[in-house]
Amino acid sequence: MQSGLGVKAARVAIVVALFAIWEILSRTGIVNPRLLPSASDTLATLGDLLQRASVRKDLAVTATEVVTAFALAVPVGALIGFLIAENRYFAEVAKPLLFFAFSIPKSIFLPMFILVFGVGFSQKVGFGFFSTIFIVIMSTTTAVESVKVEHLTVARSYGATPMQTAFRVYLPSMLPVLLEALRISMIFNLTGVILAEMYASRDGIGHQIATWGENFQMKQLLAGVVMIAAIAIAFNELVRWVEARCSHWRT
Amino acid sequence: MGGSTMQPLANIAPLKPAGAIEVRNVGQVFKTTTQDVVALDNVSLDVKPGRFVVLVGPSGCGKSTLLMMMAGLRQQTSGTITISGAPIPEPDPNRVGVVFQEASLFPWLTAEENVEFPLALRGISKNDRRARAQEALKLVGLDGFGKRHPHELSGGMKQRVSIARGLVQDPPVLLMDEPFAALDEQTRMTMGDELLRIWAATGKTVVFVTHSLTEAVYLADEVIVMSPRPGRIVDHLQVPLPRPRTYEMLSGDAFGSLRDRIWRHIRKSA
Amino acid sequence: MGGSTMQPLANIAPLKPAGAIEVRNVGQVFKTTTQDVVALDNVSLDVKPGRFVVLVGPSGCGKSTLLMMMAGLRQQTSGTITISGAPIPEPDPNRVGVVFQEASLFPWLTAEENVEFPLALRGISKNDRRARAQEALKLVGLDGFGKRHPHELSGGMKQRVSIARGLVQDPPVLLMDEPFAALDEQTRMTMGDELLRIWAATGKTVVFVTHSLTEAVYLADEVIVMSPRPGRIVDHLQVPLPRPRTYEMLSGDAFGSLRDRIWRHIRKSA
Amino acid sequence: ADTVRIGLPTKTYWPTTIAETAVRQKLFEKEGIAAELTIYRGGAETFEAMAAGAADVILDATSLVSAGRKKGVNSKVLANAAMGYYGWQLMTLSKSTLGVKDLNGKKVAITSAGSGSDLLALWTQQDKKIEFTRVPVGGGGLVPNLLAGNVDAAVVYSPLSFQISKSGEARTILDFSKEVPPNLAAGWIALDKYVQDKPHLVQKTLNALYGALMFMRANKDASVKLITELYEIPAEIAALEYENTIMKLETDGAMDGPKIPEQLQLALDMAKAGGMKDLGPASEIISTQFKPVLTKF
Amino acid sequence: MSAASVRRLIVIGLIALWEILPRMGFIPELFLPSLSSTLAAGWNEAGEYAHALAVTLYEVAISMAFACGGGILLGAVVGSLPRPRILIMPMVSSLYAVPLVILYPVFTVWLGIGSESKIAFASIYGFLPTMLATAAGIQTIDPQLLLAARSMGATLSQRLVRVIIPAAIPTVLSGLRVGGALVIVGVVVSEMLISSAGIGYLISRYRTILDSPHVFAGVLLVLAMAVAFNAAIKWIEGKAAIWQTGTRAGQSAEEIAPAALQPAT
Ligand SMILES: Nc1ncnc2c1ncn2[C@@H]1O[C@H](COP(=O)(O)OP(=O)(O)OP(=O)(O)O)[C@@H](O)[C@H]1O
Ligand SMILES: Nc1ncnc2c1ncn2[C@@H]1O[C@H](COP(=O)(O)OP(=O)(O)OP(=O)(O)O)[C@@H](O)[C@H]1O
Ligand SMILES: [Mg+2]
Ligand SMILES: [Mg+2]
Repeated sequence: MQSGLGVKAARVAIVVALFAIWEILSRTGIVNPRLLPSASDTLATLGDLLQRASVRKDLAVTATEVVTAFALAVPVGALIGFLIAENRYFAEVAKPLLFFAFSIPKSIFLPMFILVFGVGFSQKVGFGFFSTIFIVIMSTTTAVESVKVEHLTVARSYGATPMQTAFRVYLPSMLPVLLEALRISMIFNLTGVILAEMYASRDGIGHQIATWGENFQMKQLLAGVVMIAAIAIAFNELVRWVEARCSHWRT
Repeated sequence: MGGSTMQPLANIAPLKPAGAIEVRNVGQVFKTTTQDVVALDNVSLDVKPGRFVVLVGPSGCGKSTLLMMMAGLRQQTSGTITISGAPIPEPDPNRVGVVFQEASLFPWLTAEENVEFPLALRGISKNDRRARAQEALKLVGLDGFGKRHPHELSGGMKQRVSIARGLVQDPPVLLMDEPFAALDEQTRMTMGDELLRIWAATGKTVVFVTHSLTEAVYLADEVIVMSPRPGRIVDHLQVPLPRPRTYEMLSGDAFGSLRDRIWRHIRKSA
Repeated sequence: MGGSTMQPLANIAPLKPAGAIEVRNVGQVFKTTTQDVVALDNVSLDVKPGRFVVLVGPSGCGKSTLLMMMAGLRQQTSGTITISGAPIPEPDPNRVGVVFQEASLFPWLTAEENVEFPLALRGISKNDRRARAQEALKLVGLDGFGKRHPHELSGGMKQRVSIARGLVQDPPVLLMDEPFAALDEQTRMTMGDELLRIWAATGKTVVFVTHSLTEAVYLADEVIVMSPRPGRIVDHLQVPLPRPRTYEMLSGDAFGSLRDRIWRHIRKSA
Repeated sequence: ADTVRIGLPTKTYWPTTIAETAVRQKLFEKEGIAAELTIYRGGAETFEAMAAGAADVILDATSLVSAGRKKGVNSKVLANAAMGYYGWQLMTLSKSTLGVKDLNGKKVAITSAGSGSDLLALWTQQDKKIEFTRVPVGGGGLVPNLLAGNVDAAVVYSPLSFQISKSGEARTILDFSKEVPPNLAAGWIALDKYVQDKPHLVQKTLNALYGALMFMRANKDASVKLITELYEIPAEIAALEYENTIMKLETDGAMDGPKIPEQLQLALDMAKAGGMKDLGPASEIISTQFKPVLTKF
Repeated sequence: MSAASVRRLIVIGLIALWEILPRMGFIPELFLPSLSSTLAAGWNEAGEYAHALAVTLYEVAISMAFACGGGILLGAVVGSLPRPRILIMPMVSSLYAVPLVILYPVFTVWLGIGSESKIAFASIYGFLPTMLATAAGIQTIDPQLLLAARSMGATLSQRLVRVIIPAAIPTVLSGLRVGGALVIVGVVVSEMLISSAGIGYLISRYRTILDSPHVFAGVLLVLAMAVAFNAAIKWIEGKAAIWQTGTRAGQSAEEIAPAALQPAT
């Protein structure tokens, strides 16, 4: 496992290098520091922001919305994706329609969500769900298609029920594709919720970020972006950890 | 639920004993991109319960196809197949178990877990499962390899795990497609003897595909010889050698003449 | 480019003739999740160019592993391997061709295209390719099956396509891992004879893994016997039978005693 | 208590300060109602939210009310809030020597097409008889693009305008709060249906809001402090914001003044110049039903 | 009833609802103008929309080449080399976690507000998922096939083109689908945020002035692009079908569906 350590070190090095470049670009004025405040300033601002009770509350609100939307969108999307992949009829009916829905910028529908849900928790969750589910469906469909026929035949010969086939054959063999999908979905989900917050809200971090952007508060804006990216990255790493535990059989 | 008057009938109908196989005028036509392939043509076959039947025939004569149909994994184009008296439109592990020609182990499971797989599907408890898997692995000489993943095993080892997975299910009918092909002669013999032992002890019906004619005669009650294009049964031999079989029999005349008879068929059609 | 004074040296150095294989104190240790597996331990072996060498040994003794290392597909943990006088850190189809134990055909290509694949990699023209693939398929008895996809072929047919793919490359060293395992006895014999014919005509070095001792002696100039845990060479026999070999030799004494000697090794170690 | 949902078009905009003051001074409470403030991405979004039933009383551009009527959204302007674009300025970089007239053929940044900044840019072109390219860069792109020199000038809203002029980065070449003739640009708005169903709530809401404005006018320090805190800006900028916007707002909200129809029509005409079609006459959207009775603080 | 006709019925139903609901006043026109008024609005400004469509199509086409072409190629490379995969993939997916939409207005400073910034944004937006999906799909390829190709002396690029991509065809195609759709979304969204041309620009401009029929005329055009893109993918799928014979995606439905969907009796 010393190679694992090397990889970790390399990763840390890359991150440090990125921050260093950012710092240098800003400090030397290669990029106008008003437009790109230095990394250290941004991080300091981030520290300040995290001290504020209001920011912490906003983060908590956003996190709750994101997690709820995600917890709803992934199982539902995976189920629909699975049905589409496994059932020609359903696929023929639904696939093109879902694809069209996927190709439309979701933000066009933000007012509809306000129309249906009002402004609040359910509207954010609803829009987060809506932003996420299509990518989950589409990725699940692909993942299913990567399962080997022989493995399905074996399971069939042992009389596996659909549920057993799903959990014991599909799930493990789709895992790499599925986890990747999970990561991307999470990002769509986060972006969806933040867009909804930027659009209309009483609290949430997206709302703050919109304001910082409009008022040219670059330090706060960047700090906010770093904050959100950090959350997404933390989630990424969580998924990766799961992945590492599950797919050590792959060479 | 309402028609309770109908129920007694099922008890009256004469039940085929568990393990009987009936193949009647079965045909299988594959549609390919270029042309239609008649893989099997009008094959009929009766296997009595508890018999050890070996299927031989040149490459591509339809042995695997026939086995897949008996297992309910593929539907015949014409004719009927019944297992224990009932057709088999879907695989039914309570009636039939299969050992596939290609090992097809699940790469994400260890050897042990692969063997446990069919048991896990039936909801058998973890401990029970583990114990039975251990036993089956021991049987195929893979004691101590349980924790390895398939990609860490040699070709012959994978095949043996796959045999263990077939054995652990304990179905009345066992279909085995060239299970010993990747094994060395010594292991092959030991495994053959093990199989005969299990078969004798449990009274299973076994249908066994092999390319080794010696193995065929050594193991079988009956040998069925097939020829290709289209797949047909060209001979059906009874092996009158007494049981238990011994390696000395291999040099006997009875053995030699049976082997020769099969050999001539194969020679002609290959 | 500047050091032109150094260049003549290469011409002075004595070149090993194409096809020689040297294995020196080679070991292979696999790290698995549970423990380290010594697959091969201090194996040394010399194959002169143009020899037909057969590798036998019980399941899991490291035959495939040794072949993979000779092919440059896996690096040994210790020791050195040279092919035609040079180490082989990377697979080199101009020096070595491989026929794998598992057919490993590309499912999206037809049989024909699979056979053409190595030629296509070298940029050989479509027509040339097709002609050579046709010839190779004919050699393995799959005339007319060229347009089928692997999933439309039987187990034995797939293996034969894989053999054809190995032959079509025409490398000086050919490594074959149980190529005939899924074939019936008749096809196996014909294929064996074909292989000997090609070998005699081209002067290739062949390293051939099989579990059939009869086949081993019938084909080989030399038989190398391995034993497992850890993988070692336990015997290295010269087969003094004259060529061309005939089936009558199979019942001769020389043959019988060679076969017996190998058999005793296998028996002991399996 | 009954809750009134108040929609506000952005956070750092004077209506937010007023509503927030009303909340902090407990003016809604004194009226016996509760208020829930929601901030939207912009004027159009706020209006849509009201149409969707997610907001009861909003502050928005009057032209939207007129446009909405043609789209099945019936609302009216209930109270006159602002007669101009306070704090809005046309700005260039400090080091630039361009005057308004020099912008002919140049590029001017606006937030987005059809928005308030677009209207002002169009008005500038008409009024000064010049032609320039309006470049929509979004709220977040306004200052960055100006600083980077991608545009020659920008229509900037407050307090951003005060901030960058104070920091010395930019200077004002045209102050819209002074130049644009008084017109009823923004007002407090509610759906007809809401007014009909709950007139007392509307009345109380307006009372509290105008009471809050009065409080702010009377308490400079407290107000500047509030702005500082809400907008996250330095106190001196907050003071500018206070002087230049809050102090300019209409204090009585009266909609029955003699000039109101004319001033409202002027606003609609400006909107038409900005690309809005299908606007009805000003008289359609005037409601004189309410007259704020300022809540005592 | 055939699947295609069910789908047609659904589409017709949706179209009918689109016309009827606003007409009957169930949905205010502001939120959803009737289909007929949307079409009329689009028709009246046909020239403007045609010009916008041309701009958007141009941006979509270029971004598509970057996102899908580059994404698939790089995904295949990274996915098939273990070291870069372990090192780069986490970085890449983390990079995608940066909410670019928020920073986009600032990026226009360097990229300008013309087509370049849209292309850059949409390319990145579509590139990363395509790349990640492709790289993940590569991991499901049977390693034995790669071994075989290596033994035959396939170079990295040959392995890529002749083994990895065909073997990962279902994944690659869906990568293409996802990437393509995201490119369309990316271009339109960035146009909506900041621009002076393109369909997204029209949508956001008309929206700011509450002109919903014109907004939805723009949405219809986006939908039309999606339809066209879908048709293109279908065509590629048809071409690729020949590769897929024998893989999961190429199997006929009857052979697989019963296993998963019908209760085991
Ligand atoms: N899915 C399929 N599509 C088309 N043809 C097929 C298909 N499966 C098998 N075949 C053809 O049917 C014939 C019989 O195949 P089968 O696999 O049953 O042979 P086999 O007797 O098992 O041969 P082997 O000993 O080589 O395994 C062969 O000619 C094969 O090419
Ligand atoms: N990747 C691996 N990781 C761990 N162990 C391995 C790996 N590959 C092979 N082994 C082990 O190395 C030993 C030799 O394997 P190898 O495949 O060379 O055997 P073989 O002689 O070819 O056997 P067979 O005749 O069954 O094919 C076996 O014990 C096997 O379990
Ligand atoms: Mg077969
Ligand atoms: Mg092997």
